[in-house]
Amino acid sequence: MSDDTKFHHGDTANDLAPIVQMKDIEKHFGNIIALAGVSFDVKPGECHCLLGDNGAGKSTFIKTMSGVHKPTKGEIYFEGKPLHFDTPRDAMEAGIATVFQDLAMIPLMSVTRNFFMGREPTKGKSLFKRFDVEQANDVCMEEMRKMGINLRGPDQAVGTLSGGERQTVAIARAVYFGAKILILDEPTSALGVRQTSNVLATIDRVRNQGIGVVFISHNVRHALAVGDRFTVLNRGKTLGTATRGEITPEELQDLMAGGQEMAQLEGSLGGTV
Amino acid sequence: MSDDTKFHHGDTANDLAPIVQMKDIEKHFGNIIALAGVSFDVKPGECHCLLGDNGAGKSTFIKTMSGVHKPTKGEIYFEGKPLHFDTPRDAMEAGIATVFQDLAMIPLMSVTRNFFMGREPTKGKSLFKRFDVEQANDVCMEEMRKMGINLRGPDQAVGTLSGGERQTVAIARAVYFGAKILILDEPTSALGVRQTSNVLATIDRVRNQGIGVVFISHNVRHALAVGDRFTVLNRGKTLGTATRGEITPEELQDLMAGGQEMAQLEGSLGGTV
Amino acid sequence: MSESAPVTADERVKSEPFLTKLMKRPELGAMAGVVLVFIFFAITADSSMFTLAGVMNFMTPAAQLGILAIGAALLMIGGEFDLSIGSMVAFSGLFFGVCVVTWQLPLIVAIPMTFVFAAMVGGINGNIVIRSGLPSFIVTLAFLFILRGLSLVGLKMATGGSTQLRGVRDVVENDWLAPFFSGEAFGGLFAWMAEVGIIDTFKNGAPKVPGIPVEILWFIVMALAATYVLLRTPAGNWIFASGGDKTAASNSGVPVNRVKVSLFMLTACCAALVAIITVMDAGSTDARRGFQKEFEAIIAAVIGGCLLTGGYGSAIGAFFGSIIFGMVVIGLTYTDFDQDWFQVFLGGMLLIAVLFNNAIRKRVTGER
Amino acid sequence: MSESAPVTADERVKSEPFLTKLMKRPELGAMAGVVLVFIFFAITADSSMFTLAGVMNFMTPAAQLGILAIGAALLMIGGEFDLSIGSMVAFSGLFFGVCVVTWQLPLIVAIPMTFVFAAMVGGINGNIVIRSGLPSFIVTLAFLFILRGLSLVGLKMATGGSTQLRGVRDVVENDWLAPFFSGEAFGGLFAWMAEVGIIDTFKNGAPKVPGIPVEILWFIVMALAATYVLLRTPAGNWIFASGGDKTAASNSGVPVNRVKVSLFMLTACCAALVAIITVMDAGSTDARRGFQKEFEAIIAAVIGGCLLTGGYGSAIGAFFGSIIFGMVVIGLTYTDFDQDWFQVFLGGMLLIAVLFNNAIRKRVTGER
Amino acid sequence: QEIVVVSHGQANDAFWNVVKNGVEQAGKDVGVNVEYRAPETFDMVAMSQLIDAAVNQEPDGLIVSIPDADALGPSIERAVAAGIPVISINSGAEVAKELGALLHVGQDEYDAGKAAGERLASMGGTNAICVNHEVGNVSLDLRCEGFAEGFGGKVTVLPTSNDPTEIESKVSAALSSDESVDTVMALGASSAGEPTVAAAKASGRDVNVASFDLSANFLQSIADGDAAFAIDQQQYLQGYLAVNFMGLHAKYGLMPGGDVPSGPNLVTQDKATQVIDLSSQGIR
Ligand SMILES: Nc1ncnc2c1ncn2[C@@H]1O[C@H](COP(=O)(O)OP(=O)(O)OP(=O)(O)O)[C@@H](O)[C@H]1O
Ligand SMILES: Nc1ncnc2c1ncn2[C@@H]1O[C@H](COP(=O)(O)OP(=O)(O)OP(=O)(O)O)[C@@H](O)[C@H]1O
Ligand SMILES: [Mg+2]
Ligand SMILES: [Mg+2]
Repeated sequence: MSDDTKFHHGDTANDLAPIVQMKDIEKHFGNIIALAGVSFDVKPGECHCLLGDNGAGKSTFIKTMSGVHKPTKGEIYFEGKPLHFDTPRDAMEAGIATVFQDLAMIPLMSVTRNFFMGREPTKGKSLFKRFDVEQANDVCMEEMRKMGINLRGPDQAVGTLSGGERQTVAIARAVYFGAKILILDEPTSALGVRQTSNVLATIDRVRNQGIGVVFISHNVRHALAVGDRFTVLNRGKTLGTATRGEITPEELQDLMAGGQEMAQLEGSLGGTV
Repeated sequence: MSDDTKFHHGDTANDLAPIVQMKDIEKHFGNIIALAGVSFDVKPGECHCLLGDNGAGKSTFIKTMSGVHKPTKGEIYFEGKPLHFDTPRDAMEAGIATVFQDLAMIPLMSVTRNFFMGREPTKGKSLFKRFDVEQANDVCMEEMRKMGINLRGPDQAVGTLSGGERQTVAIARAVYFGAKILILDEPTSALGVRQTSNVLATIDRVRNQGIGVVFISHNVRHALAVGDRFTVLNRGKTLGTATRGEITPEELQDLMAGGQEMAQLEGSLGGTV
Repeated sequence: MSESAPVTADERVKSEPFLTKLMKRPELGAMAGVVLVFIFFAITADSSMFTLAGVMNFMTPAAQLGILAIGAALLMIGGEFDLSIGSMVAFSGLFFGVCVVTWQLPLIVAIPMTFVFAAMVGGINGNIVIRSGLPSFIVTLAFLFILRGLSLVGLKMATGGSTQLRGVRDVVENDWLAPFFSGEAFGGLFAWMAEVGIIDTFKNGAPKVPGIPVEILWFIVMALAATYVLLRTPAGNWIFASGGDKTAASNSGVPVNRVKVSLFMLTACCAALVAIITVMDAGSTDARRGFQKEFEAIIAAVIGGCLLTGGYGSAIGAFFGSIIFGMVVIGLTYTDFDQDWFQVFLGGMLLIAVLFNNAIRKRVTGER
Repeated sequence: MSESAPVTADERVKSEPFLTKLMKRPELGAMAGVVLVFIFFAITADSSMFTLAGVMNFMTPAAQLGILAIGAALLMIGGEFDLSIGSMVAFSGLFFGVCVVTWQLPLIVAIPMTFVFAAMVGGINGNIVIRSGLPSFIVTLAFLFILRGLSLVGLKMATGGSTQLRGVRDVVENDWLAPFFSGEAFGGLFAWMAEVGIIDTFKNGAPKVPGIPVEILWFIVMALAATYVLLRTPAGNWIFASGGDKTAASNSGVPVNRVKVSLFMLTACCAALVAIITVMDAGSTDARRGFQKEFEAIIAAVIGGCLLTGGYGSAIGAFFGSIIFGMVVIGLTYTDFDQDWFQVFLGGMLLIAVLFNNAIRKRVTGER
Repeated sequence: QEIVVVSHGQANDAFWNVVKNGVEQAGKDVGVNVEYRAPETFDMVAMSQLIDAAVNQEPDGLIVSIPDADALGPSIERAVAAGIPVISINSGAEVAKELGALLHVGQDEYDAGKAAGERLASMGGTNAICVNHEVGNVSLDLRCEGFAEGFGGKVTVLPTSNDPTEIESKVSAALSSDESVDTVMALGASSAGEPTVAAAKASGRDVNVASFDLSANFLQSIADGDAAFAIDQQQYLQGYLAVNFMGLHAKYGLMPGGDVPSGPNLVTQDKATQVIDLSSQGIR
């Protein structure tokens, strides 16, 4: 857990003020300390990768950012002002969209209903204001197609989708509603190669629109392909932040493994897993 | 969906009789055709990779193999004899252990209880035969450590584990109980680099013990690292089977994407995703 | 960014007959049960059961139950229970009775007061459930006892010792709002129809059916409204989501707590509506009103396809479920069965109706 | 393959006081409620409530309820409901009564027959639930009605028209098995204790408490056995798994259907045990035995921490839940409250007990 | 001929079972077809709907109990308007004529309670418990009220469920928490009366126990001297006579000139043994 020289704190790729800044976040679950003081920020138009071993606290950390957990200690600044999100809805209304690792989908509900859950498009006025199902269906099918999935129909229950199809719904939803910050917790884990490359391309596109992206992944190659900055967590603490180009894949991979040695295969894994 | 010349059917890496042979399996869900005739076999001591796009039917296929789904049509031969598994328990007792994509874990139950669910070790005799909790705890912690996860305690509820920790429990369990065939449905999707390399090493190890492994992955590199044969599914049909060494990563990746073009990134994804 | 692929028909979808599509809707599953029960009684029951009067007769209790069941169904879809609705019927009936009899308030004041009062109690229920995180089963169970007890105490105070409060009919009779909550609607129409002989009359010439009991109209309106809300409004989506998975819904931005508390208030208001209707119809209220209605309402909702675990069901299902229940309970009295066997038949019919439902649905949709 | 890393203490775990560890167990959550209720009655109730006689007095109904509640709790943990247990008490009571009175069978035959019979009915229940895939709520509800109705019909047939079958006491009095299922245990011990003055006596010298009612012993034994099964046997693991997630459990190799059917049979046997005990104690059985007991049993299980959705709970929790319920129901008669307020207090006490439970648990375990 | 009986008591209630037995016997004796109906619980709204259902079938006679004249009145009036002869039984003597019933056969619950209260007071009782196993059932409430009126001394209502064990425990509790209680009145013999006797016996005190209605075991207790008496409404008569009258009315247009009181009849120690058998057959 040495402070690798290639790592340096605070120096960022651009000089814009961060949208969200998290300072010394701690989070305890009963007697378990999941986060022991993590600082982190996201700037507009950058993709900030959050990396780390299993159980390092990545998901817990982004959940405090999106209003699911209240931090035990630490401060959150949103566009410079201290802020606490009481519910995920607050965070969402502030412009933060998240793909959670568990996807936050309701298996019994249809794809469209899941896609628009909490933010249904309406038509008609006052008492006749109603859920615009046709438009919702169209939008949903179209967004899924953009990600490389041709759904059979917008009314298929999410519970009967394949793992990757389901994950794509969650990603498409977050991208569609992501206003200022898009948080993606291992978005590509269940995706096929084509869908993965679409997601990476999508990250690139939204970043260029000035949205800040937080990208969690275990895949070094994916992280390096789209990331501008890389923060590595280890056992609830941050190991530091590196900027793109400053660090080689092998170094990053070592850091992500928490400094521990990896098993060697006779097969040709060729450096990075 | 062309029959690539590098692909050829029936020619396998070794000449042993297959443990499980599936012929022309079809599976319909109501009006949805998930599998439209897939043939597949696994031999002792080989790692047979099942690849394919999202929604291709991989999970559905291995679920028919492990007794979760009954095939709508088609035959299953186990060690040469036609066989139908009525429940997953039957398949398990025949020696098939599976890591399902959704992991098949009970969030409210502890790690140990999940680990041994359905196959609890006992001590004592007749009426005093009881669940040997101490031994179970020890085994469970030890197996998890072998995979690179140090659990805080064996009585933590699985629902409070991180995504990767949870997946590791499922893998460790299947490896521990896998007798003749080990089926792994995207086992490494949520794993860190260290855990991933451990799992790949584990696959290698059990293969060398003569166990047949079915490995589903979207990661071409992982598949090539451990796979002996590669079967690609596309839209419920098989595109054919290739043997290791006969096919390049790029060809395999193209097949997995269902022949469709992939998005290009300015970033350095370097060939394979 | 890949261009969106062309929209092509999927070769992996078999074409599906219209009937199958229909039966897949939870709303319509319960219809098979209604048909079965109808056929059963068409064969076994006295022919008077399916005369106009007979239909009104079994639809009245079905409607009263149904108003509760629709509320209960929405709440169940939203993932919670309310066991206090039966007691709530007694309690808001008492409140309403006291308003009109003791305080002599006109209906235009008494009825809104009763609804506000019921909604408040429902809100308390809901808030305790949300704040404490306890299962709603146990919280509303406590209110089952508390409200039932308070009804008894209140009745005794209001009447000076009796458990029956009487005289409601006399005071509301001439109120202009009364026809909306009691008696029969379209009385003129029915009288005319009787005159010209379209409908049956008693020996004395009065029409056998003086009109459509208002509760039936309320019942239908509520079923339609609830279905509309569930299927065609954002609120409906939130209800399904809250019941399906609280955490996932809340993480996706659904205001789960607000949805749940509103549903508790709605359910209580349904109970108040039934209380107002029955108190005005009966002209009295007593400490046992609504006894076990919570139970029957949940039964009707479950027959209609609601899952106890939440997140799935429909208001139309509860509508048909109530009709099944009402038809069986009243229908058995039109048959020649000995009353001793009543419960056996009731249970048997319910079981057969739901099994039949289920079997038909599975067969039609090809589920395993 | 990496060598297993050395086992080191995890720096990310705070040390945890013993009390916290204790309170985290669902078994013990309900204890706080018992303590609270105890304190409440220690202050408000007549002192005779906590004499030996008083304790036996409220423990007897608590034990009868508890035997049902433990069965219901296991079934709920396994993810199903049985609403027919109350009716099952009446029905197996009738069966048992007919065995001993009409057929004059000795207990050694009659009791096993009753259990087998109950298990069969439970098995039917379970099989319908499993085969049809319908919610157990609705299936066992049908059986609630059916069994209740059959009890009435059966009683009238057995007695020639009455709803009460009597004369059980006379025929079983001298059976050697009777002391295991009726009356009080340890009579000799208590008589001796009375003699030497350890316990109170009546004026005539007989001990006020002639012994420990057998149902209390059964209750304790069953709570221990059920806890042992749940926590220390494979079957227990299967029960938790079946209730936690049916599909996941079955995919992991748990014989879910077998587990569930067995639980239905067990629950029915619990009802049969209560039936045998109460019929022998009362010497008679009637058509209303066990009325609403299914409801109370579920209440007790939920107070004791069982989740209605299954997969979580404990037998010891149901044990304490039954005691809370029994203590509140009986205890209120020892107080000076106007008995009209009975239900209000009952509901209020239940609510406070569970809220208190919950608050204590959260505070101790530091949950948010 | 078709006669329908609609009462507020369920078929599995011991009291109403006897009424129903009377109804059936009369049906056989007079040669008419009778049907007995009752709501699932004490529920006036449901009962009025059952009366409506009966009216729809236009029977040759309707027999009803009237525990709540307000709630049932319109339905009964509708029956009368439809030309169906109506006889009321059990409760509602005071309103029967007004609603258009031809006749009332029964014993007013309040009066029966009053008679019991007077009797127990005369046995020296000063402090009594009234065990109510169905709070809110108006006819049981009336029994308690009448009892309080006739008894004169202190009367506490003890609400319980239907469960014998709970009743026994509660009566025990009530006895031990107030040493001055000397009288216990149960409102139903089989469900409440028998456990009350057991509790009184276990208390070791001298407590007068009485109960409404009969059950074989309770009668045995009276015979053994453990209980004082039971109040017999002779409800078999309510069912039997009403159907009989109605049958004769339907056949020959006959109808007695006035109400028929079916009780009360106190069953005390001397008479108890004679009726045990009848009671265990559901006739008394
Ligand atoms: N509710 C909870 N109660 C107790 N411990 C928890 C809870 N949630 C998370 N933890 C623990 O906190 C640690 C961090 O979990 P987290 O999910 O944040 O890891 P992660 O970095 O996302 O890992 P992965 O890459 O495997 O998803 C884990 O060790 C986990 O066991
Ligand atoms: N129970 C079901 N009902 C209806 N459709 C289903 C059901 N289960 C799966 N499907 C459909 O069958 C197809 C194959 O699903 P499957 O889960 O086998 O895909 P997969 O190859 O495992 O994909 P992934 O890589 O995303 O996990 C999907 O399109 C899915 O929508
Ligand atoms: Mg994570
Ligand atoms: Mg899959």
